[in-house]
Parts: sequence; C-alpha cells; structure tokens
Amino acid sequence: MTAAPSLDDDLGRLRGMLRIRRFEERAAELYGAGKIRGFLHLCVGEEAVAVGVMRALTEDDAVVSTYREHGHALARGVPPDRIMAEMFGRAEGCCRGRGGSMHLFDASHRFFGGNAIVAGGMPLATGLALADKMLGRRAVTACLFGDGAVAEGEFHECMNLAALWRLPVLFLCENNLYAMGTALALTESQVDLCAKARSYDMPADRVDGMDVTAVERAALAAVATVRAGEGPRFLELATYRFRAHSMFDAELYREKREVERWKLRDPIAALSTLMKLGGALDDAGLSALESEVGAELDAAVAFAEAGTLEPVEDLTRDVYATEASDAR
Amino acid sequence: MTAAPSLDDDLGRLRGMLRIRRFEERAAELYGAGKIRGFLHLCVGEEAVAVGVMRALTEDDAVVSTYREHGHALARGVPPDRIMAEMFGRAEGCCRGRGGSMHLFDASHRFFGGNAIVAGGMPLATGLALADKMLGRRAVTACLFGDGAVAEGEFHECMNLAALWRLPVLFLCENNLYAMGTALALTESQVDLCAKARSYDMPADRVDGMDVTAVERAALAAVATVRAGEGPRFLELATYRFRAHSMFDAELYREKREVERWKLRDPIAALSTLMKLGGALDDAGLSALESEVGAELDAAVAFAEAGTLEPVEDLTRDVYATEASDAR
Amino acid sequence: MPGSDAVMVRTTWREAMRAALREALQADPRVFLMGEDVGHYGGCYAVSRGLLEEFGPERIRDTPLSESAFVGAGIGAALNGMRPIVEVMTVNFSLLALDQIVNNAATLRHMSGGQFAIPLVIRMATGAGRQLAAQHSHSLEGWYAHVPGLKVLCPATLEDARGMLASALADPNPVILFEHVGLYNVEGTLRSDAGAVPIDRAAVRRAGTQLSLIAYGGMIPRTLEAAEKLAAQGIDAEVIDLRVLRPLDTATLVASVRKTRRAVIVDEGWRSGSFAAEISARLAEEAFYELDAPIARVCSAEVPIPYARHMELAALPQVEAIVGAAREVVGTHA
Amino acid sequence: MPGSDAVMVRTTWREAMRAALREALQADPRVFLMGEDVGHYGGCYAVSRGLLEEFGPERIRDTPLSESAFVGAGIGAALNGMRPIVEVMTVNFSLLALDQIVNNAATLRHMSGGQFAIPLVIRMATGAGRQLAAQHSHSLEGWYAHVPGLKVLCPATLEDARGMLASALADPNPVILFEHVGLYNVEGTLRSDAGAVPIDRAAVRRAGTQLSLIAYGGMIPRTLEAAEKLAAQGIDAEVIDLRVLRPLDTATLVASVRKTRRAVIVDEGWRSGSFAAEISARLAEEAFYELDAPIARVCSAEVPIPYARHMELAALPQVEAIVGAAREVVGTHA
Ligand SMILES: Cc1ncc(C[n+]2csc(CCOP(=O)(O)OP(=O)(O)O)c2C)c(N)n1
Ligand SMILES: Cc1ncc(C[n+]2csc(CCOP(=O)(O)OP(=O)(O)O)c2C)c(N)n1
Ligand SMILES: [Mg+2]
Ligand SMILES: [Mg+2]
Repeated sequence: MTAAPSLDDDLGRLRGMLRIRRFEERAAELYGAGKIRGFLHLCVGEEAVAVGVMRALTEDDAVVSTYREHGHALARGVPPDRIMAEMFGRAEGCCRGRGGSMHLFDASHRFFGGNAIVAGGMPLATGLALADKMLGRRAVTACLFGDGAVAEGEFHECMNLAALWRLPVLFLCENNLYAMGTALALTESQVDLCAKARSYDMPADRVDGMDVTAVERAALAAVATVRAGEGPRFLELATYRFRAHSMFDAELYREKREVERWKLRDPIAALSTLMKLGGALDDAGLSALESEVGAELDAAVAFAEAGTLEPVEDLTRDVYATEASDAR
Repeated sequence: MTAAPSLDDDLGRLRGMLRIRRFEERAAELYGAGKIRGFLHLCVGEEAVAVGVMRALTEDDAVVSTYREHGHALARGVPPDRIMAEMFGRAEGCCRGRGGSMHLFDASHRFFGGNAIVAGGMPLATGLALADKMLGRRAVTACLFGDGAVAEGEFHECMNLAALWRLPVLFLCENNLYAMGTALALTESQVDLCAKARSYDMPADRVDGMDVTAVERAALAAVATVRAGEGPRFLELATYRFRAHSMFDAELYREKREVERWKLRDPIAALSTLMKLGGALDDAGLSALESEVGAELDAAVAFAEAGTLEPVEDLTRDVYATEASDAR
Repeated sequence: MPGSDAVMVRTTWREAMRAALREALQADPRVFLMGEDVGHYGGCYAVSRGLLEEFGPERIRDTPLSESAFVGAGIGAALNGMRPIVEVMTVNFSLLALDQIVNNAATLRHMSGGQFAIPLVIRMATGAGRQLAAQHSHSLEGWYAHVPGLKVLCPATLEDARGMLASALADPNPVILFEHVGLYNVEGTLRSDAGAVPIDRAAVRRAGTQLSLIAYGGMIPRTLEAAEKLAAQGIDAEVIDLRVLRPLDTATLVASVRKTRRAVIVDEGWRSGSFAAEISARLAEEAFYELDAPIARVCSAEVPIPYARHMELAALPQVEAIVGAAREVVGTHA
Repeated sequence: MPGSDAVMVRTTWREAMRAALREALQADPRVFLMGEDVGHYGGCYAVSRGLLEEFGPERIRDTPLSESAFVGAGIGAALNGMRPIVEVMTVNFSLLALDQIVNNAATLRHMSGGQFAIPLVIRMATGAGRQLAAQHSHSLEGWYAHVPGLKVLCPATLEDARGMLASALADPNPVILFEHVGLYNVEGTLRSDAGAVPIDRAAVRRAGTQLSLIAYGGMIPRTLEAAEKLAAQGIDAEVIDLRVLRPLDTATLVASVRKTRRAVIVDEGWRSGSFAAEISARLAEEAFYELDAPIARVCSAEVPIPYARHMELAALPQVEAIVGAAREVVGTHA
C-alpha cells in the first residue's frame, strides 16, 4: 500500500483549488470569446471535492467522471495545456480535440472520462473495479457523479452490483442540490442520499464538500477500506456550484440570495483565511501562488492557441482499433 | 370508497387458490401435449399472493403484472376460458391469441398485462397511477413483480417517481427467492427488499405470502392508505414457486429438499387444514369445490379447443389505432 | 380553413413549437408536458420557457433523471385517459427509454388484440451541429422509423413546427416527434392562424424536373440551399421533405422520381443502415425501370461525431456534398 | 491449418458455441463469461451448461437483472485488462443496455483520440420462431450494424458458431455476436480441429448463376432450402451468407450480383428500415448498371411478432416467400 498523502499540506490543497478556480474562470472568458464551444460546465465552488478526493488516490487508481470534470482532471494531474487545447478543439488536446469539455480522457493518468450521459460512467467504473479485483490488483476506482445521477436506473444497478461483488469502487456523489435546473427535492423522494447507499448495505458518509481537508480525510479513510478489500463505499459531498449549470443557463430556478449565501462558504476563501489565521500564509504568499497559477494557465492558453487542427483525413481514424495497435 | 371485502370468506379464498392451482396443473399438461407453446411460467405455490391481493382491490383499480400472471389474471376475474383460449393461440383468447401465456390483457377488468420484460410493467403502473391522480379518481394501481425485478434500474426509477409524486400505486414484490435460476443472495447485496422501498421513504412491509389471509389483510391495509392519497406502498410477499421457472428449466440451481420443505407450507393445504380444524370445511365440501373448479376448467379447455384461428389477413390489424376506433 | 383576417407574423422555430405546446395545453385538460427541466429551468433548449408559470407544476412536470420511468409513465398515463407529451432531452438519452418505447408503447395495442390505444407524444431533440460531440449528436430517427406501432414525425418548416404537435396529439398512437437542434433558431414568418397540419404525407418543397433531392428535418434548409446552387448551375432539382418517416409516404417519393428519374437522399444518420437506405431500397423496388442513374446517398461519416468544429463539419452532410452528389447523378461532374 | 488427423464429429450448433466458450476460457485467463443465468441455471438456452462447474463462479458470473450495469461493467473490465464475454439473454433486453453499448462502447476509442481499446464480446440471442411473442422475438441486428465502433457477427453455420468467438475475442473492438434461437438445435458435422474463422468477409454458401439470394444468421437454412427448391424448378441461385454485418463485405456481394444481375435479400427484421434496405441500397449504388431487375426484399411483416403459431409463421420470411420473390425477380412468375 502506498504511503498516505500528508494531511498537513495546506498549501498544496490551496494551490490545487486555485488552479481549478482560475482555469474555470478563464474557460468562461474563452467561451465568451468563441474559443471554446459546445456545452461547457464549470465547477466553480466545488473545487474542494476535486482536490480532496484526488489527493487521496494513488497513481494506480482509476477515475471516472462526468461532463463537469475539468476540476477532477486537473486535480488528477492531467496537464492543463492538454485540457485547454482539447477545449479549443486542437489536435494537441488530450483527445485530439474530438471530445471537448465534456469528454476529457487521459489514459496515462488513468482518467477514464468525461462522460456526458448522466450516470453513464457508473457501469464503466464498476467494470474497471471488477477487472482490478479479478486481476488481484490493489487499485481503487473513484467514480464521481452528481445528485441528479442518483435518480437514474444505472445508479441503482451499479450500487447493487458493486456491493454484491464487493468491488473496489469509491462512489462519490457531488451533491450540489441541483440537477441542471431541478432542485433535489423535486427529484428524490428521500433527499438523504446516504440512505440509498445503505439500502445496498454499502457504508456511506456525508461530508462537507466545501471543506477540502474534511473531504480529503474522508476520502483517505474510504479509499483505505476499499483498497483493503472491504467492498465499495459511498461518500456524499455536500457542495454547491456558484455559476450556472452551463453557458446556456438563465438560472431561473434558484434565488440569487441562495447563491450568495453559499459563496460565503467558498472553499478557497475558507482555507486561505484559516491559513492566514494560523500564520501559514500571508498576502505575499497568496499573490505568489496566484502568479504561479496564472503563469501555468497562461502557458496552457498559449499552448492551446498555438495548437493545430487534426487533419480532416483523420476523421475516421480510431473508430476501430487494429490488432497491431492494441496488442497488450 | 368501496366497502372493504369481508375478511371471513375463507371458502372464497380457498376456491380462488384452487382455481389457480388446477388451472396451472392443466396448463402444464397441455404444454406437454403441445397445445400451449412458447414460454410458460406457472405460479403453483404462489396462489395466496394472487388471491389475497386481488381480493383487496375494487373494479376501478388497475393491475399490472408479469409473465407469471395466470394466477393474477384469474384472481382478478379474467375469465379462464379466455385465458386458456389465449394460450391455445385462439382468436377467442383475451388477446386474440397474439399474446399467449406471457401477455394476458383484459381492458374490461383493468388488467394491463402480462409483461415479459422483467420490471417493464413498473413504469406503466406508475403512469396509470399518475393519470388516476391527475384525473382525481380514487383508484389504486397494483403493480406485481418478482424479486429479480428489484435489481433492474426501472424498479429504482419507478419507486422514486411514485414516492416523489405520491402516486396511488401499490408495489407488490413476489419474493420467491429466485430469479430464474439465480438465488436472491446472488443478485442483491441487501436481501431485505423492504429496505430498498424505505430508501425512497416509502412504507414497506414483509408479509407471509403463503398465508392468504395475511396477504389479504396486508393488502387491504395498504390499499386503504394508498387510496386515501397517502402515497405509494410496498409489500414484499414471501413465497416460493413449487415448479420450475418455465417448461425449459432443468432446476439445476436448487435442492429438491428445499422445494419439499416449502411444499410443507402449501397455501392451499394450509388454509383447507385450518378450515377443517375450524369445522368450516369437510371432505365432501372440498370435493364439491374440486368438482366445481374442475368443471369450470374443463369448460375453459373445451372453449379453447373449440376456438378458431385469427385469420391471417388480420395480421397487421391493430398495429395502429385509427382515429375513429379510439375516440374516447 | 385559415381565416381571411390572418396576418403573417415573424417567429422562430422554437417559438412555433412553444405556441403549439401552449395551444395544446389550453385546448385539452388531459394534455400535460413532462420531462427533465421542462419546468423551472425552462427547457434544455428553452422551448417550454414560461409554460410552468402559465400552467403550473401539475401540467408542466419536471421529472427526475429517469428516462425509462417517465417515458413509461407517459405510456401508462396515455393508457389511462391522459394525453401526455413527454420530452426526452436528446435522442441519445432516449436509448435509456427505448425498452419502454419499443417493448411497450409499440406493442401493447397489437399484442393485446387491439384493446388499448396509446395517445402519447414523445418529443426529443436530435442531430448535430452544435459541437456537442459523440454523446449528444446522434440522429437515430431511422431507428424509431423501423418500429411498427410507432409514428415518426420530423418537422422541418415553421408550419410543421407549429402544426404537427396538434395532429400528433389527436392521433391515438404513440408518436415520436423529432426536433433538430439546428432548427430552433431558424426565423421566418408564419400565418397568425397557423394550426394543425396533416401527418400522413411528404411535401414537395421545391418543384423541379431533373432530379429529386429527398431529405427531412434538419437537412431541409441545406438541401434547399443546395437546390438553389444547382439551379444557378442550370440543374433543376425537386426537393421532397419526407416530414413523416413512419408511415412513409412512398407515393409522393415515387411520383417525384418517376418524373425526375434521378434521386439523391440526404440524411444526417450514419450511412450504413441509415433511413436513407430505406428510401433508396423503396425507390429501387418501385421505380426501378424509371431510374436513369444510381440513387445517391449523402449521409454522415461513420464516426462518433467529433467536437472540433472543422471535424464536425467534415462528418456531417454539407451543401457542397449534396451539390456534388446531385451533379454526379445527373452526369455533369467534371 | 487443420491437422490431417482431424475427423468429422457430429454436433449441434449449441454444442459448437459451448465448445467455443470452453476453448476461450481455457486459452486465456483474462476471458470470463457474465450474464443472467449463465452459471447456476446453465444458460437460458443451455449454451453455457456445465461451464460453472468447470471454471467456477469467478469466471462464469451470474449477474443480477441489470442489463445496463453488467454490460457497462463489461466495457469497463475490457478497458482495464480483461477479455469479457457478456451474455444478454435476448436482443429485446439489450435495449436496456443500449446506452452503454452505443454511447460508451462504440464511442470511447474514437472520442478519446484513440487512447483505449475495448476488447469486449457481447453475445445475445435473437430472432423469432419459438412462439415467444412480441417482447422476445425481435431481430435488431440491423440497429447494431448502424453504429460505427461496433462489429456485428451473425454466425449461421456450425463452423461459424464454433469459430467466430475466438476471432471476436482476438479483436480489440467491441463485437456483438448474435445467436439466432432457431439455430441452437441444428445438427451436423464439424471437423474435430475446427477453430477460429475470419470475421471480415461474407461467404458464398451455394454457387449459382441466375440470381443472388443474400441472407444471414437464422435465415440461412431456409434460404438454402429455397435455393434447392428453385434449382428443382430450373433456377440456379447463388446463396451469400453475410456473416458479418459490420463492417460489411460489399465486395463479395457486388461480385455476386455483377455475375447474377439479380438479387433477393432475406432478412428477419421488419422491412422498413431493415438491414436488407442497406444491402439493397449498396447494390443499387455499386452495381446499378449490372442489375437486370429490381432488387427484392423478403422481410418480416411489420407487426409485433404474434404468439399464435400460424400468425407467427405468417409474420416471418418463409421458404415459399423466398422462392416467390426469386421467381419474380428472374421473371418467371406465372
Ligand atoms: C441520461 C441523461 N439525461 C439528461 C442529460 C442532460 N443533463 C446534463 S447534466 C444534467 C443534470 C445533472 O445533474 P447532476 O447529476 O446533479 O450533476 P451536476 O450538473 O449538478 O454536476 C442533465 C439533466 C444527460 N446528460 N444525460
Ligand atoms: C429485462 C429482462 N431480462 C431478462 C429476462 C429473462 N427472465 C425472464 S424471467 C426472469 C427471472 C425473473 O425473476 P423474478 O423477477 O424473481 O420473477 P419470478 O420469475 O421469480 O416470478 C428472467 C431473468 C427478461 N424477461 N427481461
Ligand atoms: Mg447536481
Ligand atoms: Mg423470483
């Protein structure tokens, strides 16, 4: 078993969250400028989940995510320049520009997408874990999905299958209270989502998803039991998205005041305040961090801008694998 | 609200179960004789569920069932001759011979099938109940399915939707411990099926499905609350099928002894013994009942034998409704 | 009968659909709309915006993400006296409800010997062109058109966006109504008294003599554009809008091709196993001896639709490809 | 290379499939079989009977009734080093897993820019003829054959039942393998050393000169029977077994039709939007000038398949219908 990541690296956690925040803000701008197209879903406000969870995983673990996955990908270590280039539709993107924002994949980081079908990644995650178990590997598959996914039949089928076969999956429900414009109370008869997991005899905990340390601690504990072969676990991460569902959303379904109330719990502000109080961070340190993050992001945007377009002749390349290309 | 059916009609209950038992036995014979074809699923051993449940419903209620539905249909009042003719593939069958054993429908008894997709009837039931609720009717939809259906995504989606919208559905899970050849413990991580219902905040009870009076009492109570607008309910009916899953089943997956043990709890024997002990039934009474049931069944078989074949020219009739035929 | 005091009003395709929904909800208390985000959000493509405020949450029902359950519930409600309009956000997601549509909606009437009618309308967005990539850009209309028991409508014009829903609701059968995402923003004029339109025949959108261009839904505007380009090159193309994929109005097609003796079919589906293949086969069966050239198909490339703009464009049927195929068919290729 | 000491052994189609499964499980520890009732029950159609005892419950996995989850889990397991064989009991139930197959299995490789291979085999029973009625008797092979990223196999002969699985497992792509329920009991002889067969081409099952009968899977035996009947009537038909619906071996088809100049396609799918339409369209595109008569299709009637024997027979393509269509195409109808 790999050594547990240190729990006193507040600066690392802050850097992780800031990278995501600034990346998302830039992506919004670039969408406005027409550089990014299609559907774009930002995770501003939810950074603590991405960072806390990914810090609890090792290289051998696998990640399955949703269409709101920039933060997950960044925190997992997928290079920001490859992600940005992907959203620009460039051949240098992590999927050659074919996937875009909703479909980030990176085999080298065991990042299995980026899935734009709500709950559609859950069966994949279950299968990745099944293979790990059958092959005797001690890897964990982290499967992220939203509160909206809980209503889908695939959620139920996968929870049962994973629990029944005691597969090494960690189910991570990012409960941001809305599925697109539909509030949780309008989609679930029982809004305590942990109750669902328990009905499959799967241990479940609710965690404050605005507190990155709490997320990391809970994820570490859960990963440890999953890795030890004790079967799957479920974490509900209570969070909130500060921005619209996507770039097309007029946000008719929630009050501005609700959003403002949640912003008071901004996970980045919370951690930096705590660090400042404890003397671990000062204004100079924060602005150094901002420049570091900004420089990385500038480089990513420049990389994307300089990227090339996949040749149209390659349109049908890789619809099928050839035997030679994939003997492994 | 309709008057509650009397709870002291043991003879009626016994007759109801005996009709089903003899019908199923005859169907097996007729399958052997090549008169009935396709898949044939018998409910021998499970008669108490059919009778207990159907006695708790009124005419205005709706029933949605599975491919193992002869008993449900008979207890609901669908005429045995129409059912038998259906299984003979006759035009006089309740579906003109098009549905066969797995697809019995009878609009006049609000019997909405007969569904051969496991859990496939559950969304229909949810919708029937939705219409009743929207139209202000005080009808209940009884939705029957097996333990195997609980693993399907459609189960989960429907439980949630019905509970969320407080629809007048009574979910009735016939838990006979096997889905085809797969034991419940091999399909559910949590074998307490009521726990699933409760995770949707839906009241749930487990009932002895070999005790017809217990089933009827529980169904009456549940129907009353559902009809009163208190939302859906879930009953798990613990039962057992004495015969093979279908006529093709070699029963490799369970021990003969287990079957024999369950046969000791035969719901028909149990009730008739009780009645005899209480003086409500004697041998003469039982054999009178047997002849009455036998006569009805003979007539049904004769009706089916005498039935005609739907003309081949009608093959495409009723693929579509015409406006005229269905202005309602 | 359109009244004589009707005027022409400017509208968008989206607004025409919304007007159709509003009218249906006003006309019949049994009609209701349900689907994901049709209410509070205002509809994924803003089609139903404002209807929740007007008709309330009983009739404009936001559903959980449970495609199979709410589509199946629509079938059940239709069986039991209601006239549901169920919205599935995108045809890709409809795969999650396909069991209910194919195994229940399409079979119940026939298999029960004609005991039930299912007056249900299922609306869904379809098609590519908005860089939504491989899981949001399919065109599976042809699959639905394969299934006996279903009717399949593909409105292309403002008139059809405005008028097909009422006809679909009046039909006692399950009707699938496809809305191409590329059409919502189309603007034009519509008669103020526009209403129900027939849903049993194809339409000739442009009369022509030298070849028949056959298309439907989202491919109609570009097919008409191709016809204009061809006209400028001296080729007179007839444009047929299928409108209804099932039941298919073969007579109109055959009549057109008997006249023009040449055909190009434009279909956004992937070529192999496309609905265009069905059109081609029917024409070859019924107008074989009148054909002067092989029938051509202009379809999508056989790839999951990519995100990058230039690749998405390359994957989809474009005006130039239609023009090129048409020129080839009439034998005027360079 | 078949060894020279091979002998011919009597077997059934079911046994040939079982031998293929056993061999695959023996040959590669990464191979496992999962699906509903594949283990303790012995397989719905008894194909996997005995394998649980031989290979144990880890490799012969009974699944809950959760088509979407276990098919999707097969995709995930294939992505992660295993070689799963997933059994879906019947093509009708596969609709419940179609989201996973179409939106994931078929797209992941292309959409990720080629990062992943999905060496997955999905087996399913298909077809009618056993009086199982409208929810168990579909033929949706054509739908799967429409989807880029999938390969679609339809074994008809004992050799293909025995040999296609190994080739499918060796293929790094998701392969759908259809087993027609009417074939399982077919008996015949097979070489004792029969093994993997190519899965990239069609086969000429009977050489002939006057017309091409094109079929696949469960329709092959009756198409061959029709060819014999036609021979007795002096009509020499060639019979092409498609074997692989995707990618389609157009060359073999076109070569046959170029020679015979006439074609009848036999397909158990419903006619409108059938795979037969694709074959017809391709032939019309690539052999138009060689055709002497309209291409004919013999397909199922457009109805949910009824239970009653006489009605089921009437709904399905029968030998007489094939013979009739062939005679019409060669112009010898009375
Ligand atoms: C099967 C399916 N149905 C509908 C959609 C459209 N859709 C995209 S995101 C979304 C909301 C999902 O909400 P949730 O799971 O809570 O995730 P969040 O967006 O809040 O992160 C919906 C309805 C989809 N992508 N897939
Ligand atoms: C969706 C689907 N998958 C598989 C089947 C095949 N099948 C028919 S019955 C059955 C077992 C169902 O078990 P259960 O729900 O417990 O009902 P029971 O037969 O015990 O009454 C299976 C797997 C089916 N009909 N539908
Ligand atoms: Mg959410
Ligand atoms: Mg059972």
